[in-house]
Amino acid sequence: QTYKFVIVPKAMNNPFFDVARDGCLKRAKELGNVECIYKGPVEHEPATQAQIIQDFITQKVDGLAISVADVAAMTKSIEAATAAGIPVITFDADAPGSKRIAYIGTNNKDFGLALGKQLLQLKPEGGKYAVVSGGPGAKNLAERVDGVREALKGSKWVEVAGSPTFCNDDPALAVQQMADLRTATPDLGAIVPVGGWPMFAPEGYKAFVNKNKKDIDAGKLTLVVADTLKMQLELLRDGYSNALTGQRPFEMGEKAMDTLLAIKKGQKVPEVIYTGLDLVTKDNVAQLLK
Amino acid sequence: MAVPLESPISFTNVGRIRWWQRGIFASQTGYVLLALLGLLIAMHFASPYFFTQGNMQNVAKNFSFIAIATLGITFVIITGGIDLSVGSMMCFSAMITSMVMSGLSTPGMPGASLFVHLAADGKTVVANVPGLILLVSILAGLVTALIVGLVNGFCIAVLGLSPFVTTLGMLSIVRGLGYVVSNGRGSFPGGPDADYFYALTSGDLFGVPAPFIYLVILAAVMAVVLHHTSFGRHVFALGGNEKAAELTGIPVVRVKIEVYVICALAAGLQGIIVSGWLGSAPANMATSYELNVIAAAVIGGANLAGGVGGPLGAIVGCVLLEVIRNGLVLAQVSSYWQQTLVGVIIILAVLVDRIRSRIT
Amino acid sequence: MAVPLESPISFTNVGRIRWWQRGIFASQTGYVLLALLGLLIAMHFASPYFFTQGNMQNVAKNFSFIAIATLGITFVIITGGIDLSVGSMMCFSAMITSMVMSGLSTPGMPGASLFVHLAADGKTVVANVPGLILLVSILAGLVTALIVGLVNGFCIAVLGLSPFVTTLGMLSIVRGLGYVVSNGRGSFPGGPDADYFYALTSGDLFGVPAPFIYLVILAAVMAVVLHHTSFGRHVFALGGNEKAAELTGIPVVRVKIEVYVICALAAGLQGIIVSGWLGSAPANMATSYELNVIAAAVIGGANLAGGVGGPLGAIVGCVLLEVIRNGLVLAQVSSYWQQTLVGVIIILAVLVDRIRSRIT
Amino acid sequence: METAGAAGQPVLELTGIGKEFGAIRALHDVDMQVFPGEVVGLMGDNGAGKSTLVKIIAGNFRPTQGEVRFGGNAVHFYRPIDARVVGIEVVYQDLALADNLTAAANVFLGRELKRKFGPFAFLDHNAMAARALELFGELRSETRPHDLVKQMSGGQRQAVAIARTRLSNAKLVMMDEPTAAISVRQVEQVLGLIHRLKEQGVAVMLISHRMPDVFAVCDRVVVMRRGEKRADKSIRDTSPEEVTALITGAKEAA
Amino acid sequence: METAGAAGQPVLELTGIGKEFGAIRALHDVDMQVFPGEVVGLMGDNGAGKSTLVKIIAGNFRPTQGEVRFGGNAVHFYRPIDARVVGIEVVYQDLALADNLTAAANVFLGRELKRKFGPFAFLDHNAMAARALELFGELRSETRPHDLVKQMSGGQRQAVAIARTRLSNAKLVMMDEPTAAISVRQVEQVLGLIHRLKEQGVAVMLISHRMPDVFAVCDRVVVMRRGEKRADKSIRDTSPEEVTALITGAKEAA
Ligand SMILES: Nc1ncnc2c1ncn2[C@@H]1O[C@H](COP(=O)(O)OP(=O)(O)OP(=O)(O)O)[C@@H](O)[C@H]1O
Ligand SMILES: Nc1ncnc2c1ncn2[C@@H]1O[C@H](COP(=O)(O)OP(=O)(O)OP(=O)(O)O)[C@@H](O)[C@H]1O
Ligand SMILES: [Mg+2]
Ligand SMILES: [Mg+2]
Repeated sequence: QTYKFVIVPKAMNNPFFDVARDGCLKRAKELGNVECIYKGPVEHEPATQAQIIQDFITQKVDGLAISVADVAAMTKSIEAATAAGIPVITFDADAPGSKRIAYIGTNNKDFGLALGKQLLQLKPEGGKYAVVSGGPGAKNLAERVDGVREALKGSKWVEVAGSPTFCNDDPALAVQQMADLRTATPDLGAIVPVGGWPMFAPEGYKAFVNKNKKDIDAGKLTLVVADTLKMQLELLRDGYSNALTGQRPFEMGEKAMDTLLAIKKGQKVPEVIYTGLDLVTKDNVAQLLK
Repeated sequence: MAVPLESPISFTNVGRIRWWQRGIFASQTGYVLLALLGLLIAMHFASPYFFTQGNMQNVAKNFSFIAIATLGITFVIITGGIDLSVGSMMCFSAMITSMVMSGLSTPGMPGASLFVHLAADGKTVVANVPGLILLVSILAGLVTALIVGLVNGFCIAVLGLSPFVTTLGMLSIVRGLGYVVSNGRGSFPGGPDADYFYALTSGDLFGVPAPFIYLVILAAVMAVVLHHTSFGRHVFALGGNEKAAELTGIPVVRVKIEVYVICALAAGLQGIIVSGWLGSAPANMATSYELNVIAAAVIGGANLAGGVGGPLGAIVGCVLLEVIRNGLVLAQVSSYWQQTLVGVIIILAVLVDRIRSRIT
Repeated sequence: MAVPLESPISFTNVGRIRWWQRGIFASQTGYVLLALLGLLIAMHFASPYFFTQGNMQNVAKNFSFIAIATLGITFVIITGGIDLSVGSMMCFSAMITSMVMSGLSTPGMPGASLFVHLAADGKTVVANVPGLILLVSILAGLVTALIVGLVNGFCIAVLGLSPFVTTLGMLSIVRGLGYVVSNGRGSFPGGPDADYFYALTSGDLFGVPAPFIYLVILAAVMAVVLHHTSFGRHVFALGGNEKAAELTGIPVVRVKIEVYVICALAAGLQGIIVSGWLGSAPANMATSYELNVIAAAVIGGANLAGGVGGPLGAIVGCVLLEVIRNGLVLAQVSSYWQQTLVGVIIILAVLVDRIRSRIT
Repeated sequence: METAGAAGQPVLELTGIGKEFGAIRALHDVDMQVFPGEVVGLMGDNGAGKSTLVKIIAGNFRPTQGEVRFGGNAVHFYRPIDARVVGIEVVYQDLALADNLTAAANVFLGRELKRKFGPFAFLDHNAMAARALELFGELRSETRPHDLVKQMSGGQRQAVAIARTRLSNAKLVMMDEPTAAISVRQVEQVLGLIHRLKEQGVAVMLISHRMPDVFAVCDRVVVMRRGEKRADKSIRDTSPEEVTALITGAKEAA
Repeated sequence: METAGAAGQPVLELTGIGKEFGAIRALHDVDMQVFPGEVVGLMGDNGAGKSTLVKIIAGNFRPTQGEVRFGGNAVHFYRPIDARVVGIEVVYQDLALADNLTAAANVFLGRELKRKFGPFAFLDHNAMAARALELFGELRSETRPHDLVKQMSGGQRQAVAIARTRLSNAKLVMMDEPTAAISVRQVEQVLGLIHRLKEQGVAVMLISHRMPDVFAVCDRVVVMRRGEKRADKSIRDTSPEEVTALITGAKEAA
């Protein structure tokens, strides 16, 4: 018997989910009896996601893995799917309190805390810092921002006004905002993007770094960036950032297939599966790049 | 001023207009409807699930989720204007409604004591008058929409700003305010009346989804207003020739303000209904829906240059977009090709209208 | 047909047009420029860093990133059309350019042997003719844009479809194709010519960013084309009265196709430049930029009803949008309020134009 | 023809009206009076300012200088509806028609006939079509009430615009070249219409380039030249030749 | 006046032309010939189909039935430019002006004067303005080449439309009510212009509701009624009264 499993990202225009998709596809191929369908709203918009879930319920797919765009909205959709006999798990972004069977992903609060701790480790003496976020509506990003703040609370780091800025997942805008933040506060000591956006525009990002090369080399500006996509690791290797903290989207995709299959087979699965975080600095970057 | 009247002239060179040269059969709406039928048949062959009752209910519900807003914007489009703030407006109204609903249901919040009290167990919140909170909160959402509509209308009709720029600014303003009031988090309907709210928005009557019923009622009202009241006539006149409308004494400023208010109210109502179905009013709800809504109206035959449009067209446009969306998911088209196909089908659907120039 | 000619009549009731009643001073562009100046002064007081050289360079670069596309769409808007596919087009052209560039630079890819060979070390890729790959790949990107522009133009001019619906469909089609060709991942410029590419797109000349130089040149060319060639005249005539343009023998179909092609090419070029600066062409690049681009043109004085617009206005609109964006970050306004303020300032900026109706 | 000159108070009185469009002085210091039941012809070369004057009286433009008095009171019309409310009806030179509506709808634009159903008032389509057909018949115009104005011939459009003025009990009717596009026999009807209006005590201002028409119905003729009033004569004291000379500037003033 | 009837081959020959707009039969079985150097008056009630006929000849509409022959050859004009290319100039009743351009730009629309700079051709603004002023002067019209058409009076607009026909060496000039909005003295100029065209051997088709004008310049008059041709007479064999009767339908055919 073959199973049709669907992974529904929050937004298809985010390269993060492409990695999760690749993981899912690879695992589905290995398993043989599983088909992985990847489909979600193009932009991050909850109502569209809910409609897509509805369509899959109609199609009677065998399992859903959802990156939740809005908790309350998805809680209802998950209930509908469960009522139709379709098992649902969440990945990347959770809907705690819903009827989802399991969550695979990162603890976003921990993610933020890790980013903050990395910064603190690199520069315990503190200074002014700013955060770049993706969109004001995203709960997981908000949790990361809170994590960063919590980690830095009580230290000598203070957040500047106007932080976080929201780049709407647009790489170009993220770089522009980093430049603007630095211009607005010339003694800004650190910028912490809670997603990899600025580095998705490698040349723009390099141009920004090169302009501030002196300060970075002198330790006056520290860049701790979330996510560990290949291009980000390369940038870190070449000295364009001080540290990265990454999730493991590829693993999320793989685990989603495994978990759904296990559920289908009637096995018991753990409710929360953390895929873990990669803390990357100059020292271990080569190892991650392989 | 009665003058002796001759019998009216007979027009010897005018034949009878045959049925297929008249009304809907001679309009873009009619031809897009034709394209829609073709699409439905194609979808039936592409997926066995398409014509199941459950899926039809879904389709009916989903398209009603933008159709009410499309009805509203059709008024604006007929006058030759545009409103880009509908998406933001949907979100903001929904948010205000949920916030007021939860706020009034939380004992301790200012004013809440007028509406709720704690039950004997000290925990359950009970409404003083069942349904009152619902009423007040929906009104709050609609009043918000009304205010935004008035501001749009004022800038466009009285100050004479371009509708595109004004409503683009308003798109930004209203979305931003949504983030500000909810601190970026969105809001949830809650309290003792939430169940009524869900029943009204995502319930159904004899299997017909509630939003669909509202849509049908509103569309019927709109058809009557457009074609059988002087307001409707003035809306068309404005779109046909604004200068002439002004010269013949139509209260252009008032009519313009009214259409933007109607549009904002429709968007607000739409947002409230969607949030009831979602069970939440997230801050990024309905992002960039304005393009869908405008597209639905235009595909259904409304003309952005003004003077043409109607409720049937608005609905046909919405159904078409929803059938494309739903059908492609059901047909399991690769996600990446889907977007391309959506575009192709939209263009093909309006292309069908070109047969018209062949046969007339 | 020479006829005896009397001396032309003198117009006794016509005075001299004073300088402030003429040209730019009597146009929306002029007044928005005024608003921009006001905004610049306000920003100067809001942040001492606003007028630093570095920030001015940033602003100059950032606004050039949408300004070239805005120049292109201004042609379309002057004819009374609209093009919603510019954002997708930017992304797609950029993607094709990078893909071709990396593809031709990878020994083993079909055709690559014509362009590159491996150096003696067996690893370094060396171009056969330096710059040739760059040329070919940029051409590939532009040809893609050309084709999309031709399709847009064909649907609109020849088939007579509505520009809104056609280009909305194309928005979807082109974005979808971008996902399809890159499998959702986007692409990166690479190979031996990548450095030239970066130099051409993100380099500068005597401190002036390269995109800004291109912009100035293109704007100057556009001004000449619009006002001093018959093509430009026909573009205006089309926007003023399409029927009359047709009747007076203007090749309406050709002119329309040409403006959509120009618009697509400008968007393509813009996308290529932006991707050079970014160092990547992600699949979600320039999402929903079409609204910014249209807004910039309209704020600068182009009229969506057709017949009015120009390069200066396009640039002023882009600068205004960028100054608002940059200024609000510099002024450390809370991010939630930023969006609201962006909207308010946009509306206020065009409101300044209303003084015009006071003084004339 | 009666002379209305002394028939009491003028309905319309203009003093020192001036209008500038940027550098163009379209009107300069125009004084004029129109009395009830009087038909005044307004003539002048193209661009003389006739239409501009009409538009100022109709509340379409505001004058740069001068005062408009209507029915004895100084009036300030901000919008055309203000002028219509006090009893000024206008046939505009560009006709002011909404192309996407039918002839009947255009005739009744802004004062639709309605039928009450409880608190609601719905358009009475049949009544409007019937009345419009009646009005077109009165003008002997082959205009079909249900046709879209967009599809009409030039003369049919003009008939629609003229028919409009028949709906209300106006005190002043201004017609800006009402006979420009219409056919021979309708011209007679329009002139007949003007006669009937006059008999009902309505003041009429007729702008026309057709000398015979003006001399057939007008009591008085006012000649404009380059924005200034050059002559204001009883029709009995002048001749087509003199008026032509005044229009072309061959004769400077009278 | 010469009779052109036998002057060789007709420039324009229509056979069995019909045109339907949905249920409206705007033209039905119209035959007609126009010879070089002949001035043909086309008269008829409003909505009789005159403008439709002109538009068919000018390539603006395609006829539902019938054939158009120009200069001896059957022609099929798909667009107005096709007609212009073979030498047909038209003054449209609705003037066909681009409101956002200046008078000079409108006159030269579609055939701008250019100056070459190497491979590039730029508009010669001065030459066009000068020539336009000349043309307006020729019509005695107070029209300023640099003014926007949007701001012009009705007669000035008409002068612009007429001036256009003077730019090329047309074989057939059709004028659809060219004198409707223009003032007394310009009417003379337009009639003079028609005379000059005739002398140069150009065929002219004049549509007008002004009987005196038609009788002043035309060699022949064609009367239309409800889409059909009712009469086609040499001007010497008819009278204004007869034509009026034919137009109104009082007299059925001649
Ligand atoms: N909106 C406007 N803006 C600028 N100039 C204008 C405007 N309206 C009219 N004019 C100018 O004012 C002058 C008077 O125009 P008006 O329309 O009153 O002439 P008219 O006497 O009605 O001529 P006609 O007999 O041709 O209709 C003209 O020179 C015209 O160009
Ligand atoms: N595009 C169209 N669609 C439908 N009907 C039309 C169209 N154009 C003209 N007609 C109809 O065809 C008939 C003839 O119109 P046409 O304009 O040829 O009349 P005309 O003889 O020029 O009249 P006028 O003297 O008023 O200019 C009219 O009844 C008109 O309503
Ligand atoms: Mg006039
Ligand atoms: Mg006509």
